[in-house]
Amino acid sequence: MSETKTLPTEYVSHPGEIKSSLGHTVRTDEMIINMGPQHPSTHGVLRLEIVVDGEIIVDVIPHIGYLHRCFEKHAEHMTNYQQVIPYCDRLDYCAAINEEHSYVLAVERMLKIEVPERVEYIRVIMAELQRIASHLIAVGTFGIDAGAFTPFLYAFHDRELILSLFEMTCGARLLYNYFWIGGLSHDLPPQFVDKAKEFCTYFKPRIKEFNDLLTYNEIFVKRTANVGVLPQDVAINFACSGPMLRGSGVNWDLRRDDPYSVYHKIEWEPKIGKGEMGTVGDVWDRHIVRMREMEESVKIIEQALAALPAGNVQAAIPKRIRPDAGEIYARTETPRGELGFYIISDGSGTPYRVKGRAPAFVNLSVLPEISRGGMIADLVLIAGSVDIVLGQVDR
Amino acid sequence: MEAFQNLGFWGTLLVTIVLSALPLVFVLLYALVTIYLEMKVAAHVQDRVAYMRTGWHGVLQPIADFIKLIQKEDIISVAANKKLFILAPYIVFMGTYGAYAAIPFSSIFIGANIDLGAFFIIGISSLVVVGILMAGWASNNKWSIFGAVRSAAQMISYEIPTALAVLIAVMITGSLNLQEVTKFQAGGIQNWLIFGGPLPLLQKILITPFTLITFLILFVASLAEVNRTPFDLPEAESELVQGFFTEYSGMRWALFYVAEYANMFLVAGVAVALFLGGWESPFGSFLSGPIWGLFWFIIKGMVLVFLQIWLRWTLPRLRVDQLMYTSWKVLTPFLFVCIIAIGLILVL
Amino acid sequence: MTAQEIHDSLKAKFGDAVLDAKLDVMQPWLSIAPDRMKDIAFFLRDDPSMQFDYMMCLSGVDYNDGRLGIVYHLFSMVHRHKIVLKAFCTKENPHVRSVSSVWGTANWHEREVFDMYGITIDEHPDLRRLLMPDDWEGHPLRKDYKVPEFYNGMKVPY
Amino acid sequence: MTAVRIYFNNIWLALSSIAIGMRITMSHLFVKSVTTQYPDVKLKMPERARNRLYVNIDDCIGCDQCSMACPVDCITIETIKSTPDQDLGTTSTGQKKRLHVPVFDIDIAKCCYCGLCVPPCPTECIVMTDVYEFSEFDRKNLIYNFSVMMPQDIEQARAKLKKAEEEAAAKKAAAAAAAAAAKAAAPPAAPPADKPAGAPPSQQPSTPASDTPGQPGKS
Repeated sequence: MSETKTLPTEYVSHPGEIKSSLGHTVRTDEMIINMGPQHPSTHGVLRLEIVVDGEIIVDVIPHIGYLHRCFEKHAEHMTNYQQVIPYCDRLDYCAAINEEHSYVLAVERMLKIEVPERVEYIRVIMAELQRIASHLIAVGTFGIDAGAFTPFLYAFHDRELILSLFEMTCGARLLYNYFWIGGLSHDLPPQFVDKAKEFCTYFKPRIKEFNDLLTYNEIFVKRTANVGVLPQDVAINFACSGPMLRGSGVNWDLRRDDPYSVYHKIEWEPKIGKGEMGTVGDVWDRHIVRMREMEESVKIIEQALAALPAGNVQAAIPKRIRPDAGEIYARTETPRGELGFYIISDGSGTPYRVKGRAPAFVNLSVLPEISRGGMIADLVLIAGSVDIVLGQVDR
Repeated sequence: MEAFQNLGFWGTLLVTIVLSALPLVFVLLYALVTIYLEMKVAAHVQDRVAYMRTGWHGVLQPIADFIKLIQKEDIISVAANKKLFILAPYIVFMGTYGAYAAIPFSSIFIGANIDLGAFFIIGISSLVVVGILMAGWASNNKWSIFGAVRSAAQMISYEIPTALAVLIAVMITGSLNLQEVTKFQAGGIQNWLIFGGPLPLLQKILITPFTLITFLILFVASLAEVNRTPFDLPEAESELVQGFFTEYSGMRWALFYVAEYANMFLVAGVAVALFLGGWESPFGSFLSGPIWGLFWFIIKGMVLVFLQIWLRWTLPRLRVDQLMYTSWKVLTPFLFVCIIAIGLILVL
Repeated sequence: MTAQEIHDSLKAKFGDAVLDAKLDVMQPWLSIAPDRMKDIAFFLRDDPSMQFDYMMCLSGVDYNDGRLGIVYHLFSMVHRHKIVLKAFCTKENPHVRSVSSVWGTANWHEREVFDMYGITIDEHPDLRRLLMPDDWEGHPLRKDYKVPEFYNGMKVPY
Repeated sequence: MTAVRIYFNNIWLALSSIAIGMRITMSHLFVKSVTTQYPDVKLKMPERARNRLYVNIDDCIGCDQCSMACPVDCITIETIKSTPDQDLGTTSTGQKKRLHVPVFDIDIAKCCYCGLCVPPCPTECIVMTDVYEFSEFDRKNLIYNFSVMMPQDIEQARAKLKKAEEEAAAKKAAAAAAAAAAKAAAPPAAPPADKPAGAPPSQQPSTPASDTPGQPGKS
């Protein structure tokens, strides 16, 4: 954890400061442009109201809520805790397993139950596979934002292989409902371990190829370096998390710093942005953090597969889940950052209140701060590097 | 052309119409082929297969697309400037197609064998900018106007390196007539301008690096002229939706599309005529002749078109300021160096 | 710092602004007077022994007994300690002071609380609805919320 | 001088990285493609595939567990109690069926394929199959009716239950009246019989309702 700079007593953003990326101040009539909700690069139904001065962005006002599906209200109206899990899946449809993990962890902590070690290992394997799948979407679509279409399809092909592993395990490709309270819905199928190992060996050279094709391409580097710089103090003040925060050079990963599951038994390290191509915290740093995290995830998966113990995949839990009255905030590291569930129980079989602290929502709120002064083309890349999933932003 | 000298008014008119329609037939056929080629190359580069259902490996798909586009409803948005909106695609197509007049397809076929051929092509293809600006303005859509303004800035900027590169070829050959330039490069691959042309050995060795660089720059600049990746900012779909033709659909859109593909071959044709020996056979007099000439010209052009397609599916896109940087701070200075060096070598 | 120490130092500095505390639960919490929220937030962020620079979560809650509340989950990246603050207000007079100038992330969270629970966040720079349409009536996450029949002429329950 | 170096270095980097990229894309041009021609070639679904729900209505005992487990309420079950004289048979797991199931609808358009309805089923009659092609032009066709009871059978079962209930109620009333009379007669009386009408029906022999098993299907 690096030292954080001191903030001014009252943090206010400065919309008035405009400097073009060409370096001089230009002033002409401002124009308001609507980017989205139907726009190719807003990754869903995000609407950005942009005030532009020529191509230079003066201000960005995000409008969200187009995909609001009342997750929290639904969760309060279920008949039991288990039923919330399919809804959790749909928060972040690119990384459903990680959402489940967070929710399940919260409920298990409320119930004060220990799950078998095999379950924890399988959860880690699945969560890391899902992290790779999610990062593949992130970097692939980021390539599209930058104008390179081919890397996207390479990424999607690799993601398909991961999804096939999931389908083999729990029967669904996207929204798994695989982590259940106290365990898993299915044990791993017999051929899973071999297939997962096969995937790991296949995937490592693919990362390198992807890097050669996109990450270290000079055009791409020039497009992303020094763009959308998110300074450390602003990142922490806006509670950014995940690759957003690590891209700004903060060595912070919940898997290591607020340990859950069996991550502490596995050797790995969080990757942080170092400003190799430009400033620390620019768009390229966030991209490279994702790329390197995939490599780390492969390492974690390989170790977890090797250490996978035998055993049961369901802890002994009561048939009707009734946590004691109380409240809990549990958080895990999802591909997009810290996903927390704040659950209040009133002792009945239904959660009284479920609040999802969605990382994409929080990360998106910093978008106006980091995109002022850039160009429209930069905004597209910055929005892409935040890696939002609108399902999670709007819940 | 000399064969059609004394045919009287009607005869000349008929011959003119037929002759000027020939490139149009070529352009349309070529567009179908290239659209197919582009889709197939894109797909295979991305480990896909693209069209497989219409005909053998989907060869009929471009025709099916064309039929679909003809049938589509003609939509003009209420707020659009109707006259300009309708006119714009034709002007864009005219600008592109007009330039085909001076392209030497073969030793016996060139639309108009004018002495200022290269100059004419640069001039008339600027008409495309007018059409694009018109389309962007008339669409009454903020994204369209962005695309149009970007496009205008880009094309005008990149005319400079293009013109300078053409100038270098003209310096070596001493003619603006593309037919003459082609004939200058007769005698096989070693006599192409990209390898210095048929000059004395010492001069040739000295000049070759500069002509190679010039050809490279001409190719890069031509990519920008036709709005292809990495210079496809005017129609950057991730930023500007579809740029200046966001509001177009159906046949008008198809006209833009055909114009874009025709433009691709146009710039390739200019580069071929200037630097790659035009319709001359790469093996000297072997396999040469008017028909073989046509074959060689199209093959060479298609190789460059394939290169454009290949680049498109490899590279990301530049930003506006980087685009300008490339033109004004990289390509143009390099060409000035080349001009001076080649000039000095030529007077040697 | 443990929750007890945080509680004691807050009590010492702000006295009666700390209304209540529950320190023996899994995640100990302090109840804060809603109008003093901002001062305490500044203290918690800037005091060298506290340095709660990271707001994990901010959630609204309807306790279904006439009270509404905002729950602040705070975390210090430097000292790695956590605390939960709660600000209660009544349904009749739902007002809490904004902390969005202390933690930037609170801005959107507070807008969401305003949207979902109808708690007016005083001194918030941009208090608009966040997720629901601007002309939506009612605050959906309140326990006594009734789904409207129609919204702008559209039938709501499908 | 460094500025000049950076300038040329940038040009070199651009050209070399473009060349690397072009090499990669070219190498992929000659690799066998990874896609399949979907309607012609179909991937094999794994054993655990969770797609369209299927209910083996012969085995259904009408316990409503799946409907309770469903987070989106896409399963609608109505049951009619059978009178003890009716024999509804047993399920393949040997459990005795006690309820008629006149309505067992699954709105597959609402279904979220979470699979939560499968484990609670005591007779394993609701399963997720590997059928994934079932798009329809009309949304109504996506409501699958699994029940095989004919309308007249439903009527009959209802009538029978009603009759049985009425008889039971009459019996109860008679018993209550008797009790009241007894109470009136003797002051230290038993508690008043104030039971609901839906109490277990009385013994009343009658012909068993016809139970027509058949293939469940969508309407």
